[in-house]
Amino acid sequence: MSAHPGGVLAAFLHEDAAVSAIRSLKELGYKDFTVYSPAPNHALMEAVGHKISPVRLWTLVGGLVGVTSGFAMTIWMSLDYPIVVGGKPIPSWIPYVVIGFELTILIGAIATLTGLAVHILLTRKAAAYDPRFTDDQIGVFVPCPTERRGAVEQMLNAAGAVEVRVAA
Amino acid sequence: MTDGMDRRKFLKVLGVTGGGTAALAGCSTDDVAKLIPYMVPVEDQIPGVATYYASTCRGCAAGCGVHVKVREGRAVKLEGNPEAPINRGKLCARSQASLQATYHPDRNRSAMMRQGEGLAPAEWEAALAEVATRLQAAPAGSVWFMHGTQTGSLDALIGEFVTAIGGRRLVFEAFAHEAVRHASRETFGRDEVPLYRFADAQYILSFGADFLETFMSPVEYTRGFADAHGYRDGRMAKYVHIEPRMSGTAMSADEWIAPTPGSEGTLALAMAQVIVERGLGRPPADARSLRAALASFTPDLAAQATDIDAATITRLAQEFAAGPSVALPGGIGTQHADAHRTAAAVNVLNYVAGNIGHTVEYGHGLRQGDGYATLREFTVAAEAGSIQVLLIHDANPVHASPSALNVSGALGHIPFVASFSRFQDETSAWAHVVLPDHDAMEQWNDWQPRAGVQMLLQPAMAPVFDTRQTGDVLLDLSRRMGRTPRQATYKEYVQARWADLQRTLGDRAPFDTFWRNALQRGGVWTEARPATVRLAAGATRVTNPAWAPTEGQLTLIAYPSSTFYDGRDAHVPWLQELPDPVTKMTWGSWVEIHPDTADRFGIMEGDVVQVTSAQGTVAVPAYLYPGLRPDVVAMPLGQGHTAYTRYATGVGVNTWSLLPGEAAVFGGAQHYVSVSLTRTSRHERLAKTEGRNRQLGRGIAQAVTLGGIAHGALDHPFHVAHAAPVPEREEHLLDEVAAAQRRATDYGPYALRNTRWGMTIDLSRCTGCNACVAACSAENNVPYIGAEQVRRGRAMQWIRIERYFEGGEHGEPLETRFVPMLCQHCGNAPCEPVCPVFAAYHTPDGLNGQVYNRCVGTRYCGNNCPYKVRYFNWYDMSEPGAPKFAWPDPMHWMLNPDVTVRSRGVMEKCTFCVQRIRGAQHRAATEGRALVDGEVRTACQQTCPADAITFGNMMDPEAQVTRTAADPRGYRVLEGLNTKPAVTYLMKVRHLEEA
Amino acid sequence: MATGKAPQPTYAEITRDIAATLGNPGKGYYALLTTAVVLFLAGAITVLLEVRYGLGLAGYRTPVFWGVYITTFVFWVGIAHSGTLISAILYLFRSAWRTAVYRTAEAMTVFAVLTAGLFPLIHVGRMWYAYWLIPYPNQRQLWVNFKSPLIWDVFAVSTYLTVSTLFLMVGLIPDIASLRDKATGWRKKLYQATALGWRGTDQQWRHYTKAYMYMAALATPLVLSVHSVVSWDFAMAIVPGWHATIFAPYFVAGAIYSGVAMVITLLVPIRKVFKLERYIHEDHFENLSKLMLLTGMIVAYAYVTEYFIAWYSGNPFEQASFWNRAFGDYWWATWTMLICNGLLPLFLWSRKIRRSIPALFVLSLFVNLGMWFERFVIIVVSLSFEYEPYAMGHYSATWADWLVLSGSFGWFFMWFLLFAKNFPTVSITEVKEVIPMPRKGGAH
Amino acid sequence: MAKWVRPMAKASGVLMTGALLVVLVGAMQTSQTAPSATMQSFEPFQAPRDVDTTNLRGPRQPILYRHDIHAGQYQMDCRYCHGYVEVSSSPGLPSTAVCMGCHMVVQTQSPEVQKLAEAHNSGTPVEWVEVHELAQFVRFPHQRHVVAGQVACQECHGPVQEMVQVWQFSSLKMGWCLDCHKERGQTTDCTACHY
Repeated sequence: MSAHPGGVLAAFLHEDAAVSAIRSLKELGYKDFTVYSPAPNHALMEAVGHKISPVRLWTLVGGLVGVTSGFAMTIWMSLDYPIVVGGKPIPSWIPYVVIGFELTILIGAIATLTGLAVHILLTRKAAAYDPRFTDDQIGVFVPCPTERRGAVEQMLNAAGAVEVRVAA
Repeated sequence: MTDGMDRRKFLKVLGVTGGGTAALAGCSTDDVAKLIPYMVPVEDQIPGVATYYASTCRGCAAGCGVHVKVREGRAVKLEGNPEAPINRGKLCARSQASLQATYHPDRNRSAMMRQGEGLAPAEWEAALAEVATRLQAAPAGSVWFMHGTQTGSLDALIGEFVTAIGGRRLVFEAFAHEAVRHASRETFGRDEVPLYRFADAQYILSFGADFLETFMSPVEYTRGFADAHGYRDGRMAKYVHIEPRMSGTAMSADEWIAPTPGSEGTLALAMAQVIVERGLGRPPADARSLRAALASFTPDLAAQATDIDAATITRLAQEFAAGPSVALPGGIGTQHADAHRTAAAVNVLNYVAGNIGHTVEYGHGLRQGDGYATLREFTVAAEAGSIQVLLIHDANPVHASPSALNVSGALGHIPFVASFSRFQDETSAWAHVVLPDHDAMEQWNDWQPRAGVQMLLQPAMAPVFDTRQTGDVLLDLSRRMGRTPRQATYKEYVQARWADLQRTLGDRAPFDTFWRNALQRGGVWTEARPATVRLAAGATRVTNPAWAPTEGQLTLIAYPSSTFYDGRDAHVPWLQELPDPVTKMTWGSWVEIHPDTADRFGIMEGDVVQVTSAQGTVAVPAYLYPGLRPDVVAMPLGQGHTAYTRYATGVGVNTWSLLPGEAAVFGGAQHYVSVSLTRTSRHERLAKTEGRNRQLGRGIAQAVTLGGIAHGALDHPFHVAHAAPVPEREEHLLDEVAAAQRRATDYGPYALRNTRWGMTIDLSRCTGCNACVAACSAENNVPYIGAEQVRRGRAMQWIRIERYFEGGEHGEPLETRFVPMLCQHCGNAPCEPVCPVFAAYHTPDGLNGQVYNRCVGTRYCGNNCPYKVRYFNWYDMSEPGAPKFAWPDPMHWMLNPDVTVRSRGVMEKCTFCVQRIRGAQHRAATEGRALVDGEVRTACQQTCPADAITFGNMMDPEAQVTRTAADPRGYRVLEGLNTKPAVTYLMKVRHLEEA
Repeated sequence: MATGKAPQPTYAEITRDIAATLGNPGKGYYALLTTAVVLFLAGAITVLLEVRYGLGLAGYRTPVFWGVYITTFVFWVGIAHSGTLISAILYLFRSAWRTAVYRTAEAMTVFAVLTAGLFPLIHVGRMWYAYWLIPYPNQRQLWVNFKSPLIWDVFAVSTYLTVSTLFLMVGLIPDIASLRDKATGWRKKLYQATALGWRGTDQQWRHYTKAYMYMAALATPLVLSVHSVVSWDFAMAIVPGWHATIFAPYFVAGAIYSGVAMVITLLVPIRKVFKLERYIHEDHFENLSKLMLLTGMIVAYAYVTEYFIAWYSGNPFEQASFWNRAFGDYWWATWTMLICNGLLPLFLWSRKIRRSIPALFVLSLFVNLGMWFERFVIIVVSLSFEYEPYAMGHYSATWADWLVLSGSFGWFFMWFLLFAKNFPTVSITEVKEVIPMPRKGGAH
Repeated sequence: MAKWVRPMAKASGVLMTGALLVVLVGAMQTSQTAPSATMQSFEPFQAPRDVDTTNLRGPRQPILYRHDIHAGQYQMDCRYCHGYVEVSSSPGLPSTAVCMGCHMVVQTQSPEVQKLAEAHNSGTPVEWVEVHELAQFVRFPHQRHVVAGQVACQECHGPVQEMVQVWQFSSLKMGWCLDCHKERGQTTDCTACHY
């Protein structure tokens, strides 16, 4: 993504360095910086301090939709063209549990992924990027106007970045 | 359809409307269907509505009346004519399947003349001219006319024809019962086979007569037997069968006694001796004259000869003399060198018991054929070159006589042979000219099965091929030979004779009325008075027959096949696939060997065995059968054709090739011959439809004894799958479940207040004759699939006769039970809920519906059916051109238009003949009335010669089926599974004292 | 988690080593791939012949309406299970050792279900109407019978296929991203497209980790349900030998058992060929074989229970059916099953064997065989000996059965081989996740 | 009794010629005075004298039989030609003899009628193209619908009396059958039609 506002991009090899950098950024009142990491990392997440992802709500709703639609479909369909088999009640809910269950899982899962996609898109920020961040380095991008970049660069270097550059 | 031109011709004559081959096309509706109207409306033909023509079955000499069901001008089904005196509306399996011969693809399609080696189609004109000239050229006495049993007009016409040309006629019938006739001559001075009245008998004793299979008039005798032997409120006749082999007939016996082969006569004499000595029964006055002759045949002496202990013999004698009884000679019991003595002995036994004139009637003029001896005369004459011209009609002696006689060789000596055969068989292969006869469905004719009974045949449809009624051909020939017969056509000839008949009957009505009525009823009949017979001189000369196999060899019994008779029906694929009532084998031959004997020879079932007699040897798979004496092996006759249509040729082996050529004293062929067995290295999987022949104690086929009933056996009927008693609490739960299910089946359209179709099958009447199986196939377009598929276990018959053995091991007597198994139309059908698409479901009138066009073919229903009565179309038998196509042109014309022909990949099963139910409902609705009980008859019920099947609405308390189902003998198969079947079986009852 | 015998790989090494597995394939690979494709084609042609001429080509007969095809269907569904088990259930249990093996297992799951899914089609008489099993509005105004276990199957298997595929894809995204940032040429394009713009930002990880966990949470009951539903195809029927309440747990255990065996069968060569000894070592195999031992014992126990209940129920049909299994026409199938599934796993009690990779490989092959025969015994042998003695019959498979069976293996391995060369068979991200990042003050 | 009936029937074909006109008049009266179950009464309909046959609806028949003239203009009862509709599952087609009954005297000059006459005299049946074709696994008992169900022909076959050439009016698909059955509270049992 090239159309980012411009700012400072730092790469870290060490977890603790990155963490301290993030802390000081927050102290300096920076909110909309972006942190890259090659794998999910608790220390970083803690430092960044997001609230719990709302994706789980999607799962819940999806599951409920699934179970209701499962029972609704089976019962309505068997009443729509009533056919007796093996002397069993026309709408018999017990066997329909299976359908209800499967749809719970199916729709639940699909909803979860939809939620994932939606929230990632919603929280997307324009930021500079470097391929190393999916390999072995942690990246921090701080969008800031030109006049304040010096300060930020200095702070990040102090925190122990292996490389700090202005990404215009 | 396959052959456009043929069809057009067919239609033009018959005026079919609508897609006649509708059913065939299965699910494809692509090509443009043509509607072809009648040229002129035929008053008694309404497209879409069946018309029935009364006629007569010509499968054998019995003369059963039939109703030919005709749709759109095509005969599609045979049903018994309820009025006919012989069969009273019932038919046998052979008759039910016979339409396949009518529409047989290998029928002779036109006249044929010899060209070089083979026969080529020819103009009738040319063929007739050829025959006429040959006949004229032939010197007097050098013309022979050989034909099968004929009665009535054709018989007369042939007679006139033969006398006119100064020829000789020879009536060939493979099973002419010479011994019985010979014995009757000897003992009573009557050259005929008596009529046996089972219905009046309380004790039936058969000396090897297979009266339920091939003997004289099977349908009539089956009915009579079932009426006598079937259990009704505490009473039934006892049936004892005496034969070294348990034949299909013997399987219905209460007692099967296996004497040393050929010693049956001795037993009969010993019994007679006991009766006379002790003055049992009601013997006629002159019976005492036999005393001297019988004196020597004491039970003890007989015991050695027969291998039956004296006590048993005495008991039999007492039982026999006690009530109205009947003893039958005949069948293979009377087909060995000395068998006329057996027959005579049995006659004497009947006489001293006072049965003659009561259960045994003479004077009905029952004769079939001139006897085997005359066939010898023929071969001798032929080899002597004294036969110039031979006419053959409805006879295949080359196959159906001992090969040792070498009829084919004889035919080779005859310069000119003309055949009227409808098919190319081993005999007509020798013909120089073939003048194919009409099928019974296509011709005017009459038939006189016995004194006082005249049956009519009328064409139910136009001829399928370019054939001609033999009667017309004979008239034509005599015209060509310069004579002017009184009638122009054979039909007129028949009518002329019937005009005479009307006179003799003293009927004053105009002939047309008489004729019309006769046509409608299928003939005219009067009760003929039996002749009173007295002992003839020969009776006192009775002596014990003797048959002994060569030292160290086994006795081979070559018995007539109840399915193919003498082999004439081997060309009917449905019959080829009809499981033999005894062995359940299809499409082939086998040799029955007692398990112990098999052990001695190290033979396993399916091992191919060399059976060698003095005359020849055949290789045939072994079938281990406990229903034999260990010193006896048995093989059916009728298979092993070398040239008889695509279905019979090369199937099985020809058992006639083992039999001696010389005629016995009494002029019959010998069906006993001593043979030796050698096991070969080959083994084949038998093409039989039976899985296991024991019930594993599952109570599929249940039986009680008469004694048992007396001791209250029916008060606690036997149930399987309740091995452990169900606790009360669980019983209670089960009841609740059942109640819930009832509520469910009462849902909306499923309220069963109106109808619940049900069936009862009385096992005490069922004789396992297979008639229902054939009838079902004919009614429901059930295809045949061939030997290989049967081996794979894919036979399609919707109803099958399960045959189970009981006992037979460690000394206890062998018992056989039959269970006709068809879809049970369960109330809680296990097959229904598992079908993902509702192709199997429960209809509002309580049927277990199967919707072919909805079926996807998961076969789950088949797995879940405990009765295994669902059949899957593994291949496409319905699509012309498909490798397994079952209805080659013109056979597809016999398909029932009311029943969908199933295509591959769908499940099918018995529908309780739903097409008949719906048809009746439409009729009733159109007439604005309700269905009445008995209006709907399933195909199996309609044809059952023993009347074992009842069908109707179980919800109607008045219905016959409801009342029959309430019988204390009633049980449902695998009741423990709570499937609530709609089919109730009534336990078989065995006439035995022990409970 | 990887015990520290070998020094732990750094993040950079991980990316490098695993990316290396996607290098240009050698002759051996193509040989395998061709074999797989040929087998698959042979099977496919057989199926076409059956569509044209009818199912009669296979060994079916009247009492035995289900044969090798359904056996193989259940076999593959079973194989599928361990995948989700390892990836989802062990994930919820936070067992770190799974990270090295779960990707392979998961891929196996997807392709196994893909294979299994074909069989219901292959085995029906009128494949061209199979879509009637789906409840869709049609002019006939007909719906499907939701009481039929086969409809449950339709829902269960399709759900399972969807969910496990999604699960696999989600797991792949970060890996693909890191490959994207290394790769060149057409692969670069491929990965750019499939990485869906993943960069590993804090926000992405925030939602991703949660979503992944809930997917796992959903997949867990699914695993247990799918094979239960499959087992009900049999348990719901009244066939002696099928109609048993033990079937669901019994089948699930069996499924995981066979699945783990198949994972081992696949991992051993992959580890060798891709030189992943550093990431997949004895510990992983030992854990897997412990899992195998556990489920194997459950299965063995189920066998015993079946026979005990058959005897104890006093139901003559059950008793006869089980007697027939052990001593009837098919004794050989039954004993193969008992030995492969009941006896051989007992070797796993020895730690030596649990850690000997060749031994495990051989053992896993036997277990696969045994589990196929288990289904054969349950399906074919029970059907061939049902209620109606007269209608009992012997089923023998034909060439059509065997070709379709081998075809299914071809189909499965075709997909798996293609996958292994284009996507990482070991999860880059998750392997990293369990290894702490370097700190300025050195390791903690 | 196919054989001995045929000559008789031929004769009856000729006899019909005479009898026919009377019958025809009778038929017209019934259809005017008492509308029958099988025929809705409708305004007398004037069929177009000439029609452009190039693009008529429905399959092209070997002979352009004008239902609009026969059934519409002259108000002939359907059952006059489709005589079996009340007794049989198939309504039946008129034999050429029936047609010739009228057309020996009526419209003998019309080329279409001449085709018919030609067919009749040469004894080759006319091969009409089936318009309403049911799948082969479906049974449709006309008699029950017409007599017991009091369903008029037009309900399924449409305004045949206005069709120059008959075209398929209803889809004849299962859903179509069911709609009517449900609407009238008739059975929806599968084996009512499929067996």
